[in-house]
Amino acid sequence: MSGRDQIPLLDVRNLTKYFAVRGGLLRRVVAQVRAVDGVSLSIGKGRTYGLVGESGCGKSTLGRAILRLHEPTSGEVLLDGHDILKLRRSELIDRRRRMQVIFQDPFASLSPRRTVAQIIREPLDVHRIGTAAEREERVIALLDDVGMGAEIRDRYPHEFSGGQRQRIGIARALALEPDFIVADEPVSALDVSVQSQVLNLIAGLKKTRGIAFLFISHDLAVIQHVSDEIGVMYLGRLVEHALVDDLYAAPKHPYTKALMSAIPIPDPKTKRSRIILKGDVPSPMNPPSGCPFHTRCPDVMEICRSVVPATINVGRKDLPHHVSCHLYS
Amino acid sequence: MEILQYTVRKLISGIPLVLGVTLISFLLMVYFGPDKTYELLGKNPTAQEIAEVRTQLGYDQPFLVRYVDYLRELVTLEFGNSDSTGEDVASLLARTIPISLALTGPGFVLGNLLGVLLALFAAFYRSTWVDKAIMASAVVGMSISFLIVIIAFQIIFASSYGLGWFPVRGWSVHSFGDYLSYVAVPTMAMVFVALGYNTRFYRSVLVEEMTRDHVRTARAFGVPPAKLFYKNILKNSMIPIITRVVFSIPLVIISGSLLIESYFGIPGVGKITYDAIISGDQPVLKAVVGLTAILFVLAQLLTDILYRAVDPRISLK
Amino acid sequence: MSAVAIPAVRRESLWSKAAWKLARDRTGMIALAFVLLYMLVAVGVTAGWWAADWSEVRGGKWEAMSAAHWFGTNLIGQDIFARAVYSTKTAFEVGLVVAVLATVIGAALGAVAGFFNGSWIDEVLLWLMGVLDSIPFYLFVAAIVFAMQDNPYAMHIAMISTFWTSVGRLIRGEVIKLRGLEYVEAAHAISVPEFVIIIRHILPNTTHILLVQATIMFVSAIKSEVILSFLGLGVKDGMSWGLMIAESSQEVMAGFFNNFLAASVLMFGLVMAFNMFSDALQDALDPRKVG
Amino acid sequence: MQADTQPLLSVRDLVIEFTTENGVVRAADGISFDVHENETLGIVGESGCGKTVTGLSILGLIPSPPGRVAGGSIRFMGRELVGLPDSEMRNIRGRDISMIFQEPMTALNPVFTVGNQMTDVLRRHRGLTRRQARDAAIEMLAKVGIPVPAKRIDEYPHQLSGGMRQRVMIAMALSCDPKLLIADEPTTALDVTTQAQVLEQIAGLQSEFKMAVVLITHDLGIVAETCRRAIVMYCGRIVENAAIERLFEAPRHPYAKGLLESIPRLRRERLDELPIIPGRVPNLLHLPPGCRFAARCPRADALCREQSPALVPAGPHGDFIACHHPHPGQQAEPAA
Repeated sequence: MSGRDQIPLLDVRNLTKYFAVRGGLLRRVVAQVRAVDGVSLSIGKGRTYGLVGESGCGKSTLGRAILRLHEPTSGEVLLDGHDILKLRRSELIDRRRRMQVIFQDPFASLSPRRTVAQIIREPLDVHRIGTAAEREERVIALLDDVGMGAEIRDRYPHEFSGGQRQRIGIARALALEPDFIVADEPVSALDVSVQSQVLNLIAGLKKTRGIAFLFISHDLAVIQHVSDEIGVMYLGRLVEHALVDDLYAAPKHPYTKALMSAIPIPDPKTKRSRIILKGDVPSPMNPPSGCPFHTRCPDVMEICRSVVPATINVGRKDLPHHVSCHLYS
Repeated sequence: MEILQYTVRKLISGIPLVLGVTLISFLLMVYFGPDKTYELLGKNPTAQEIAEVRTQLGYDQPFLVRYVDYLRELVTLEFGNSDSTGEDVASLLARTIPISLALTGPGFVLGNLLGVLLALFAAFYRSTWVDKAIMASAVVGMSISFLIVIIAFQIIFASSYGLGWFPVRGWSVHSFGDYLSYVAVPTMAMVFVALGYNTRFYRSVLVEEMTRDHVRTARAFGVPPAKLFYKNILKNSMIPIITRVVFSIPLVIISGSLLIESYFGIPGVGKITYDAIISGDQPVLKAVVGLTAILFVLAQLLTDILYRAVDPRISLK
Repeated sequence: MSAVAIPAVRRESLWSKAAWKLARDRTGMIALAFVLLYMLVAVGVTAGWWAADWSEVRGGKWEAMSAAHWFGTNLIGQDIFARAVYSTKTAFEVGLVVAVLATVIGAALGAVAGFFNGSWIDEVLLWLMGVLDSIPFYLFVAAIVFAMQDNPYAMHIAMISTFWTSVGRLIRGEVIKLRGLEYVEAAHAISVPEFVIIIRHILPNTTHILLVQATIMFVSAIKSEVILSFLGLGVKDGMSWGLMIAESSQEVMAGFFNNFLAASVLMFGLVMAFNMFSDALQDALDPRKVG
Repeated sequence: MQADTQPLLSVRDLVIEFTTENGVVRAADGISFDVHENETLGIVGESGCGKTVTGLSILGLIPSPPGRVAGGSIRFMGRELVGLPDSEMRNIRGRDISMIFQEPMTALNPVFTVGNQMTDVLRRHRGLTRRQARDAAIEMLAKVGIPVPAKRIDEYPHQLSGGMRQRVMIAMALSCDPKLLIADEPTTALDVTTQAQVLEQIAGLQSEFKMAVVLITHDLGIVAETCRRAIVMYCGRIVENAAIERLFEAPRHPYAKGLLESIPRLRRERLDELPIIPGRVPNLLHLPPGCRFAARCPRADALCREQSPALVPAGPHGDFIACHHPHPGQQAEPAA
């Protein structure tokens, strides 16, 4: 684990994002949705942090808050040790070159009336990188990097399939040569046979360019393939974090266990006991007291109902495995 | 209790709209409007006479005072007397509004009912010749000016050159039979003009509802077409339908009847509004504008309450 | 590796796709031909090629149709055909001025409201739209006519001030929708300045709404002009179908229909053609149109 | 052996066409399969392969226009369903054959209560009184694991969570004791933990109600865990029809094999590169003349590019395959 003691590329500390729900005649704040509630994580250079959780757990909001696409409520986001949340808008522009994003919906993430070349060139234009001719060359090179030919440069997004659009979106994200990319469910809208193509592309970029990823997904199988370490989110909180092999070999948190056992396995011979959770995820507007998972937890204890569990390391010092659960304290 | 609270809140939030409407109309009609001083004076008036008349008309007051006076008139419903006839404006309105309602009511109701009915036919036989014929007729209907329809219908149904079944113009209603004969031609004209627009609108609303997932679900459980239309389509389309119907009420009462009443010489609100426009009768115009604004606020309140009644997802908050 | 089997047509933008679809719509094309024919008539009037003598008295009272006077003459012996043709120019002038300006104003204010959704700017603009929609139309026109002291453009201004609100509301809604889309977020992520995002990524994707709305307002303007002119609130100098109908409303009682029919039929033709063209345009531009 | 008994549902040479602006598209082309009593049949494939329209066509629910059944036959308990008048079809829908849909958020009517919608079905098909229907509905809701059903029955769909709504759909679908349930991606819109709950529910109810299930899904994992037999579709055609063990153990069709290998799954050892199927699905408007998979197939030759393979029996156990050069399949057949 090289670089463990150095400053990580990205260090997120105690990040929260609340959305205000307004109501009444004077539009007063009547409730807070705690989309992200005190999340800390760090990502080293060239590493991929997989963030997994079910819909509404706040994983996409977390990704956007890190990029300041949603302004966080509180916390710190340190890029190379500098807090980007303290930057003014104008300073942020420069920092944005180093952090990019890939979106989920390939049909909504490309401007419909602009050509492929215009879309990929836009970041270069905005940041005034190179001459016009150099930018044109860059576009061709970027298309090549994502496995597409130069001949598509003057076409429009609606002429492409979901997988091809996702490649174009990746080329746009690569244009500024970022150190860090937030990939928000980049394959979940794609057909299974295309998912693997795009996953291979992302894994390759990570290897050849040393880009760090925050890879957000609801699918543990997808996330296993691309990640070095994995964080599991539930109701706006990180409940478990470990290196990928550790987590899959020995999940600790009852929620992680349930999540893993719920995945259908495409092999009729594997028969296993499945943990079926009770009930539904509570509303983040009105989260349960104590441990957020206690309403559905099969191992719930008295203490879980009132006390929020602290995050502790149950792994080795050099191979940390964090979990927030009273079972381990 | 919830409804009452909501009503009060909604009425309060309608105040800016009433203020806006009255302010703009007041600015245009009264402040920048024609100076009536000399109409009231004889030839060669003295400076003192001029000043007296201006005081009497309130022209010497600052703008704000005059506007607040107007608002006070609106709240107390005391608009003074008409410039041209001298009649008390409040009683003028009380006399003419019922006539306008009686005149436009049948056409408005029929226009919407027939519109929904035709739209149902078109939507049910979507993409067949029935649908195409109905929708083509709707475009033709939409392309004929209201004015032309009124004149043509008068010629065809009322004049000696046509069928001559109904009175050509006027409104001397003493019995229900009289009422029917006077209301017939205006009603036909209104229905004809509104039908094209209504049919198109309702068809698009119905078609949108027909393609929803829950309609497919209901079909998958063997719900027959009649019940499907009532339970899964009509009730779900009520929100746009209510919006359209309720919000056209204020306009139908004033604007819709203006042309008809002035053409047929029927003494309703539209007619007195038209006369007031032509003669610059400000007390009447101020009253009509203010009341329309209030009607709009009430319409908004009514739609919100009706929404709540048809769609459980909407709460009065 | 995925450079396989890309469908035949190359460089097909959404515009060329819509144009292609429109060109294949037979009713739409026929309607467009009619509209263009009317436009040619209007251009000819403006250029003085024909109908320049619309106000001259060239015959007797109420002459029947003849080779000299195709639609006969009116009460004082003016040629009805020339007057009807001349009115085409008036209609186009009113329609174009109102449609273009109301669309531009509606697009601009609607975009501003949508972009500042939730702030006081949005609230004020929404309030303004609500207010303008709540003033009875004829009264509003009359008020502007009064206030502007018989300015010949009072009617145009009145129509523009009330028509833009419908465009404004539509564009506001669309902008709010587009702002939430991921490609706008992507633009934010690469630090594209806000105003460039509006100009480059948001407004171009509302143009299909604007085009269709402009055609709808063109038709409304022509129809309103006729009624306003009839009521004496519209065209003052010149000639229009509304003034012809006003003239004819006395004549029809005396059994002379030429004036009425000429104005009605010509107006109906233009409005009908425009309505059909508008529908075809909407079909061609609608991104989610199926079946 | 299944072949001895009369199948519950028998689909033969089904063709479904849609009229689009750019021409007529065959969304399903020559579909043939049988469903036997108590059997769970999976239909798998990627989006646009025709699996959903095939499911809809059984109940005569193809949206028309623009779609229509252009040929073939669908026999249910010996009765031909293609061309059956709508009035007779209505007696089958919801009573003999039920269907549940993908989107629980929109599949229920938002302006009526859950109970209202459920009792409608019960009163129509089982002729119950209002009171009896309500009791039966509450009982069904309890069976699908809805807590406090007597209270939930008077709630509107928007007051329920996605998983809850899907259970209501299932309760409604099973309330008239159907012989066949068609489930179109019933858990795709749900979270994994909820999906596990719902799938467990369906499996449990299937054995209780003794019905056949056609499960339409893109998820091979779900098929492996719930079905006995599965059909793999590609581009409007069936490419393979095999019992689950044989399909997953030794797929014969190269597409089925590629699909199985390329899906991201939990693995003990992480791979450097996931296996993929190169290229992409052809456009249904511009289909190649031969096998539709030929352009992406590692085994394709000139024959494949010219001639479309027919769906033919493969092996002694009622499997079918449409391929000129199939993989050998399972060598040693397991003892039945």
